[in-house]
Amino acid sequence: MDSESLLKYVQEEYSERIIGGEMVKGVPVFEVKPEKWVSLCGMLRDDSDTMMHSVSNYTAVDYREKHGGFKLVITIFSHILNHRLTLETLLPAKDDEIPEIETLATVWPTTIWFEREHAELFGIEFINHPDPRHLMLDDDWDEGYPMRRGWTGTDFVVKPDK
Amino acid sequence: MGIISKLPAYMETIPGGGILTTTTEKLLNLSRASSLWYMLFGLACCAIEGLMATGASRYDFDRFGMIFRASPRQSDLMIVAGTLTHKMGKRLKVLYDQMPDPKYVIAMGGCANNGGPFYYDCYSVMKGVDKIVPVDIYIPGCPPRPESVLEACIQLQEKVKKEKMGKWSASTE
Amino acid sequence: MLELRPIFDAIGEFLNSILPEFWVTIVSAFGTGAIILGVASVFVLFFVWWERKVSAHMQQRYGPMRTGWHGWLQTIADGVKLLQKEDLIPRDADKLVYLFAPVVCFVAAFLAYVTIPFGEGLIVQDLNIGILYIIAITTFTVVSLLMAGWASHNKWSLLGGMRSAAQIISYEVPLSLSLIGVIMIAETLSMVSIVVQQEGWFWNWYVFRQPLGFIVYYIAATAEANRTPFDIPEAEQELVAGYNVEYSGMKWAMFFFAEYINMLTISAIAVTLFFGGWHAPAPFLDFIPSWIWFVGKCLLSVFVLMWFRWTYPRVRVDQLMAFAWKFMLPLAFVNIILTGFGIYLF
Amino acid sequence: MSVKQLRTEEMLINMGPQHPSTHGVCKLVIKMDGEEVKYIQPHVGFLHRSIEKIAENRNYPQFVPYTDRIDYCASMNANHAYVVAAEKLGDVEIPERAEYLRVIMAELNRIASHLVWLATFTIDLGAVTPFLYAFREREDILDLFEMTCGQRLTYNYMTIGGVGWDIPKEFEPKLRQFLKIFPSRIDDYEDLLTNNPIFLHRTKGVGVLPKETAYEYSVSGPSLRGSGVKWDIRKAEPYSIYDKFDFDIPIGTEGDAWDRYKVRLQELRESAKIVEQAIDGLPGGDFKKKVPLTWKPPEGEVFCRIEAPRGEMAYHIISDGTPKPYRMKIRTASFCNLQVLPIIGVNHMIADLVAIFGSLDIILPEVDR
Repeated sequence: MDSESLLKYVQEEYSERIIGGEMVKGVPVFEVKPEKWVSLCGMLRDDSDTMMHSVSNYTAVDYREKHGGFKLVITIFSHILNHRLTLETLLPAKDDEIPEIETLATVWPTTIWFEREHAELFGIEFINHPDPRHLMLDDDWDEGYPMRRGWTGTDFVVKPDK
Repeated sequence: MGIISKLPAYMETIPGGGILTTTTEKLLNLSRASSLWYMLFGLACCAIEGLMATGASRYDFDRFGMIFRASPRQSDLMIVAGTLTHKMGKRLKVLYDQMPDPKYVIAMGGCANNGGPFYYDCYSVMKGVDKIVPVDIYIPGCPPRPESVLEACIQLQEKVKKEKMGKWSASTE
Repeated sequence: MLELRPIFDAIGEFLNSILPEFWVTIVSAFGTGAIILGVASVFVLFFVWWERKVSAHMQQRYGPMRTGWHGWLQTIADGVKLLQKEDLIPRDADKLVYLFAPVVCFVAAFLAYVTIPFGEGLIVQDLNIGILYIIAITTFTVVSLLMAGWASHNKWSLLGGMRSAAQIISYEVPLSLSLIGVIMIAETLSMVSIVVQQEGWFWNWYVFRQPLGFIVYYIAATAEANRTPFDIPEAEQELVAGYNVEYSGMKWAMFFFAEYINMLTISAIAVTLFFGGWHAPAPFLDFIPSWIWFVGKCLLSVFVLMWFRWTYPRVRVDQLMAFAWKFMLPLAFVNIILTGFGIYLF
Repeated sequence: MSVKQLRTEEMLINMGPQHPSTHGVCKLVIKMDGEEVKYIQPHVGFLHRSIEKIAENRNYPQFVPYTDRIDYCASMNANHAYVVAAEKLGDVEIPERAEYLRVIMAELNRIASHLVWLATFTIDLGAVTPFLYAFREREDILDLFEMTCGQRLTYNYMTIGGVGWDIPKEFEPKLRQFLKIFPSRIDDYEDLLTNNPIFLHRTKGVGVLPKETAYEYSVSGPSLRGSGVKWDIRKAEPYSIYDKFDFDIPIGTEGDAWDRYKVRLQELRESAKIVEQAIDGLPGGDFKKKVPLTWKPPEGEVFCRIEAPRGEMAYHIISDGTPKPYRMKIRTASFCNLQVLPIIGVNHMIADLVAIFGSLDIILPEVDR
């Protein structure tokens, strides 16, 4: 399926689960309701017209200033049909709040590590995560969530002199 | 410390043993300098250059009598090749402690010297190996060329050759 | 001409003339012990250097170059350095066993030299059960490896020790059986008699009457000596360094020493039993002393072992076992049966 | 004593973080029943260098040297992934000569990277000599890189808007000479390994990665193609000028370590073919378009992926209109490929685990970033 028809197809089939969809640089991007996040992903994987059985990338973005929360962005694609799309969802959070969302591990096992990374670096809690340990940071790390914007960090972060 | 390293100290007590001591010392030092077995401590990019490419045919560490040992118990030299993170730092210290005396450390590359390109704005990288273990030779570069690794080994050999026997036996006992 | 036997005889006569008989026994026992130890040490020093050079040249490198001419002092430097290293004993190690493991390994490796004829008349003691003695004594190594693996209190070394026990015991069976063919033809267990029977032209060597037996022996012996492709007890990429992972300095050097001594042992046995021992391949070459022939053949055999090591990947532990029991053992039996038929027919 | 009285228990072993065959600093906690591995848990992060955090504090052109260090075995490809993404973000058109030079360098680096893989894989299996043969050819490629950009490992060659330097005069004859001898050198490796019975026994049927598992875990690159999936981003979503070249995608059938080995060896030949076509068609002209250090791409985001030697490498860049990225996420192949190790590595001998780890071609800085 080419990107245009994919955009149309998803918008029509899953209209109650998404907030909006648009074309960004040739790839369909959809804004998903946080509570429908896991179910939509599962459907897109199982739908024989989309067959999104692989994850290309899964990232979290700190949009607390701009949109008032964290965004999860996942790019999924199909090896067989050779198309991809991007899903986004906004998790509202202010200041030091830790947002929560259901884990995607049940849909694509590869997201386990991605989510572990997001959990420790951004401070997003994934409910029912099968392996909620630190991935990158040491087990006894307690200096906060380093990838959050404005994290000033600890003694060992050196900032260049201006 | 092996038994033989106490030899010069005993010799000194013999009348006229001074000359003997220097000769023995020189010989022992020479043997240590000619057989620096290094432990594989490849952490990042420098491991490819410093340990693999330097060990391969074109540069050939073996010419200097240097072979790699996988076990720290059997190595004399630790070439810390690459970025040392705080998480790895603890493990490095353990491995260093496991090496038998006399032992040497070469910090290879910018990251091992002081953090290198990961000095600023970085929350996980240790700013230099010398924060946790004593370093004998620093090699600049990112990554250093194999030639500079060989040069560092020659420098270390020079250093070992000049060592006084009492020095390292006193410092560790 | 350059035979060594007359020299030793002369020394023996001299000792007999100045000392009572009891003391002659003592002195000659220690003397031969020292000579064997010295000769074997020289061989090991040479082998270590040679292996590094051989491997280097196979890999388009030079190998040791800086210590002496083409690095010939390298092994000595290594040895002196190892003497200077700190003598570590891990805190949780079983101290007594830990200390004795290298000693057992070292001694077991040397004991085999009692019955190896290095040249015409150059044998410590020509036992009438020579082969049996060698097979029995070389297996002792496995005890030391198990001791080392257990005592180090390290899981990697335990694994290495277990592996070596399984490997050496398994390969002991085809190894022993492969030698039976030779014994059947020779009708003796004495090493000297077997060599004497192979005198004359090279087609008298037993390798031409026992090709199958030789192949089985050589493969099994490679496994006995823990050489690649059968070096799984110390597989560097899997077990770090296997049973000797916690050993440092001279204790480790003793293991290393024993490994190379074993290499010489298996070569010496192969030469004695299959390649005519100290005999020249042709009678007109007899002017070259016998011990030179023996050493030359041994070196060739050791070179082949090195060649194996630097060419082949390592086999897996279960494949190793399957190879021993499912392939080598039947082959050894086939060899025995064929030999029996041969003896019956001719 | 009966068999029942023999009590056995599983042994828990830490493999790493400093172990000869973990290719860097990875820790595998494994449970072993005798020699057999029953459970694997990888621990990573020993080389986490917070590159994504650094990216937020650097200008766009300043970040190129950091991409080298994400995958040091294939720095050119890592450069390529970043500059392609950044150019897509800012709609920068680059000269055609630069595209050709990029493809030449990227494919040469793919060869070099696969050679490092071949070297370490064979060493994991206990054969030391192929290691040195593979590094001999790698040195030839590094010579070519060195005469172009003065570095042996971390090149910083591709910049946003083109490439940093033009190739020198001696480059082309040296490259052609290399391309002439290289196929025969691959034959040498095959002579040493492909028909070696021990090598066959060690790799055939070891670590079978089924297609479905590969999909679920987003395995990519030669490891995926070894399982019989004809998927290569150079063909599926052509970036740069890969649609101009004629090359095959080698695939395996079983998905075992042998297939992954075979696919990579085949890729060496294919890459050499691409380089040959690219150097034949190399156009003249400019090699670089000037992009200032304080280059400001328009606000927006881009996700762009390329085929690196280890698989899919992608940059997700979010720009807020300032000279520094708002967020940069780097998706690397090894991060996903390593996750299948606990699945395909269990119920194998520990020796096989080492072989499987080697055959997946994991490089730890790519996992940790």
